[in-house]
Amino acid sequence: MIPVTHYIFLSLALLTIGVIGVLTRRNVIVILMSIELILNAVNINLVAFSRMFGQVHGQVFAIFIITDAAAEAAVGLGIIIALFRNRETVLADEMDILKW
Amino acid sequence: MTDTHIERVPGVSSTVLGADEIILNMGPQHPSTHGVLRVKLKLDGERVVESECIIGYLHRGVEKIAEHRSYQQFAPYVDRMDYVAAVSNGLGYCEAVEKLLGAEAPIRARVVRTILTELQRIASHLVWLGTHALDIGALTPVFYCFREREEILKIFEKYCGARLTTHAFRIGGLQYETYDGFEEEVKRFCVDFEHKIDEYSTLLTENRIWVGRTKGVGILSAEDAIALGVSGPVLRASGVAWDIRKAMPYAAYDLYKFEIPTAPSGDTYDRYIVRMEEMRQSRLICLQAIENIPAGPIMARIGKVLKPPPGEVYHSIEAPKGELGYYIVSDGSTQPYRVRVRPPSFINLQAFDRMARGSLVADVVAIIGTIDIVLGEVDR
Amino acid sequence: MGTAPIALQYGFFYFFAGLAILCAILMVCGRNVVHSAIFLIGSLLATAGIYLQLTAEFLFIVQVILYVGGIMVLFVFVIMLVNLDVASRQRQFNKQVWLAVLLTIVLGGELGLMTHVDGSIFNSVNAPQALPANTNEVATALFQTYMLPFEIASIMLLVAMVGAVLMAKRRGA
Amino acid sequence: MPYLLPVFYGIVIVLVLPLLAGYIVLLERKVMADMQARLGPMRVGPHGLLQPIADALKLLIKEGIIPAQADRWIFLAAPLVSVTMALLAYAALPFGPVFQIADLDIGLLFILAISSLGVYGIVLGGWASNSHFSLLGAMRSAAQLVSYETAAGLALVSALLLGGSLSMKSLVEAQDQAGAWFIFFAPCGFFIYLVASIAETNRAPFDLPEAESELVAGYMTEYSGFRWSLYFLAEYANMIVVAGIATTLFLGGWLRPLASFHGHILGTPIEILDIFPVIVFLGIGGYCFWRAPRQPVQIQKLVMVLFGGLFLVLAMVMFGSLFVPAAMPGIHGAFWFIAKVLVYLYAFLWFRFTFPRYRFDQLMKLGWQFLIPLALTNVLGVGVAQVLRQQLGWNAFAAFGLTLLATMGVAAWLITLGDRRDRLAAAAPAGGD
Repeated sequence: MIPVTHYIFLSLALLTIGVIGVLTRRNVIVILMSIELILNAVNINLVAFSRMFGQVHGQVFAIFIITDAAAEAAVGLGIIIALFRNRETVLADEMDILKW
Repeated sequence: MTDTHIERVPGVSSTVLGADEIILNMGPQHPSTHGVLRVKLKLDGERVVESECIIGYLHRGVEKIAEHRSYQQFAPYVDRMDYVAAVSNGLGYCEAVEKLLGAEAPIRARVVRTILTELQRIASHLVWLGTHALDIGALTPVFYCFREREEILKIFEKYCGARLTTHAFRIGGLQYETYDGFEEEVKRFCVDFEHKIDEYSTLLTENRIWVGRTKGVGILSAEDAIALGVSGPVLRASGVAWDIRKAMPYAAYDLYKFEIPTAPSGDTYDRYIVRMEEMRQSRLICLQAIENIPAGPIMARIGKVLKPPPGEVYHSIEAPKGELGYYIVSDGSTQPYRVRVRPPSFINLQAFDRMARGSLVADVVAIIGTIDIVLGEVDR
Repeated sequence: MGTAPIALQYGFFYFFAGLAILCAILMVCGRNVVHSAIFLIGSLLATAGIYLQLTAEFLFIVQVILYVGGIMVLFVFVIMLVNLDVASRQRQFNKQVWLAVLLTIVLGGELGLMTHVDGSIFNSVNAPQALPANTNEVATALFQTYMLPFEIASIMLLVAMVGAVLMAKRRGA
Repeated sequence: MPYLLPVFYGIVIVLVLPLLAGYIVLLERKVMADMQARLGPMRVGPHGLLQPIADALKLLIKEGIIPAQADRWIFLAAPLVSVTMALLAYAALPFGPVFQIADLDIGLLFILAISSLGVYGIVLGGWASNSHFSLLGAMRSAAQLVSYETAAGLALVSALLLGGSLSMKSLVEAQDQAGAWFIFFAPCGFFIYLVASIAETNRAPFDLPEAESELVAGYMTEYSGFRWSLYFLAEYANMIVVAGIATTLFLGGWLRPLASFHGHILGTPIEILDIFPVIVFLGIGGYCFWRAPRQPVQIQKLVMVLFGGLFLVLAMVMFGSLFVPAAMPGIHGAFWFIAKVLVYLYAFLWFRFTFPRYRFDQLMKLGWQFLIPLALTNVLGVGVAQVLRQQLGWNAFAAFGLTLLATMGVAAWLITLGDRRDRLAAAAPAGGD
């Protein structure tokens, strides 16, 4: 059995990469994808702990997170389409006014 | 990137989203533009905002050629315009020149002409049905249609030795007497053909997908159709009962009873119904004509060298695709001064934009098919 | 998998972990959005491999079907819809790199501190417990213990669906 | 050597599948020709029997063109993705009680998951080609696959409810114990899956992503030669996969018809059906021998005799295995499985040559407004029937008949609803979305 620390470090690495993506990229789609990466990193933790405790609750929670990711992706992409239709851009820092 | 297919609106980034429009070139090399038609579509998503037909890829200068050939020499050229209905083209030209000469073909020749022309109409409609169904994705009808068309082409071949570009008629009548067994073969074909039409009908008429793909697609109102000069089945499907065979009878059409099928709504489905019914009517005309082919000469006495008196003539016939008109100006020499053809496909194609606006890309294919164009005739 | 030798398990883990991290880095750094999406798919698939190594078969399937086969298809679809050739030629990063570096240091430091202070917290209850064929158990937990959250999640999905449709719909149509 | 056998099976599948796909193409062309009043391939080998090999050779040595503006690496990789995912799915497909690479606990989900990845091959290939036709094809494909996966999955759930397992093997065994294939319990589920699986494999009348008359060749427009043939292989491999799923879940997998009855019909024991495979192969072999002297060329006579001999050998194997109890289930099971797959595929071909193509909005409407609600109703119905039967002790016939009627009623209602909506839309002035 691989010690759970390994998974946590993997999770941390993915989380950090995701956070870097969210903070530094300008393209909204990449930002959204980075968020998916973060959620994914969390899932690894949950499953690893689920395995560690020998219970499935962590996995169930991971399933909920994936559901959440689906909802988030749907709404997020819907927003992107709406934004793109109005502004012709997918760059986050060009979307700087509240109404147009 | 196949750059011939993509053009972007300059200065505007293009997307498929509808933030702005893309321009899609269908053709001239495209499986379902029936040859070398090029349709420039302005799309909003998959919806057509505007369309433009670009033609001329098959231009051969047929009308110009006429000015340097004698009247008889030019007759084979007209076969190459609407090459799926060569017999009809020939009929129109021969009758136009006869009108110019003030001659008339003998009654026997006119009856045989009627039979062959109606067979040609069936053949042309069969090609249309097969390819139209193929465009909409039904793979099988085309083979059934060509099976029957083959029978017609065999009759042509036996009659005049050619299948496609027949040059079946001569100015003043016919060159060849009908072959032995001509009547029986035509009759057998016509009798069998009734069931064959029912067979196509079984495949398509009540097929949910077919109805869904054609009903309400490419609607052309009667006013629009008349304003655009549309003729033939396309016009009749919009509810206008206009058929030159009835309105200005030529050949021997005044001898036979037949109906002009029309349909009310002018959509693709109606045009399908009209053409199917026309095939049935053509079959009836053939059956009536074949019963009683009058005896007599097959050629009028018009002489070997044709020198029509100076003047001009317009003669039109109901070709399978619509009104096929020939306007011939004679200067009294052996060669026409000017021949102008009014090809039905060319005029009908002008209605394309009216039909295609607001429809989807998939419908464009159906609409091109339903107009039943032959590029040889559009471009000449 | 539970019976596989430990070396094989380590091999699996490091292979998939390496792949996941590599793909994640490439995703964040990529210039072309489609490439980014492909690398994210790679990362998600590698994570799925890790789930498999953790004997979470059902989650592996959920990850592949839902995440890769569903959500990412949606992403790729939208990318193609809004794919701007110009977008890949523009500057890809904004000026917040320092913030990202800071955050990385903080996050790494936090975890390092935790393991440094008491490294045993993660290893103490490390006795591997057999979790064979857990699809049944996941189902039981999902439909009995977590029935209410499950229903809430379905409502949330419905709301998201309606929201997405409304959002993406053309104005005035 | 428990590890070696699956590896061996895997190698067999990877080697045999392209050949099988080739011969399915030949079969398709022959069936198509038969339906279209013509002969189909007749030149390469007797009755075109060597056509697939000639086609494969031609495709292999054809030049592969990469468009200059294409995204090179994705363009190269996309067909591989398609074909890999198609082949991976075979890992859990049970060709017989023995001939299965791995009997996973979640076998069905595994197959669904893997085949849901195949869409990337299409989408990325279409995108990488950098052509509008390809891109439109790719986007249509993505939308279509995601939509119909839902309907297909829901249709399969009805079989899962009946079988109570996700393992392909135990699903078949459940049908053996139930005494009837699940198609008889949940016919609606089967037919929904039939339609949805045609859509999922991009076959006509749902072949919009590659609609020839509209999009030239859709996502495959820019592909040629070997890479094009990979897409082709993937398509046919996927067809076999969906047919395999339907066979396993609804048509009793490798079970012989009436496998769980042991009575007599007209004085003969029902086991007499076991010699059916022998008769089939004898018949085909006999036909080959009968046609052999009629072939025009010497070499074609030889090939015909060889094919005849092959089928005779197969018949002998089938016959011989009747007397070897250890080998019989495996060999005969594989025969029945493949036979059922072919019957299912025949429906694919039949539809393809009969129906015109749907338009994209009609396709989406069919998926979302008809198949998915119907599939949901079906799942509910099967669930209710299971409860009626197991908890309340109803007769299976009554329970499933009732739910079938209810589901059909819902289907009819959905159709009339859709028609009315269409009429209203047609009556409303044109324009808008």
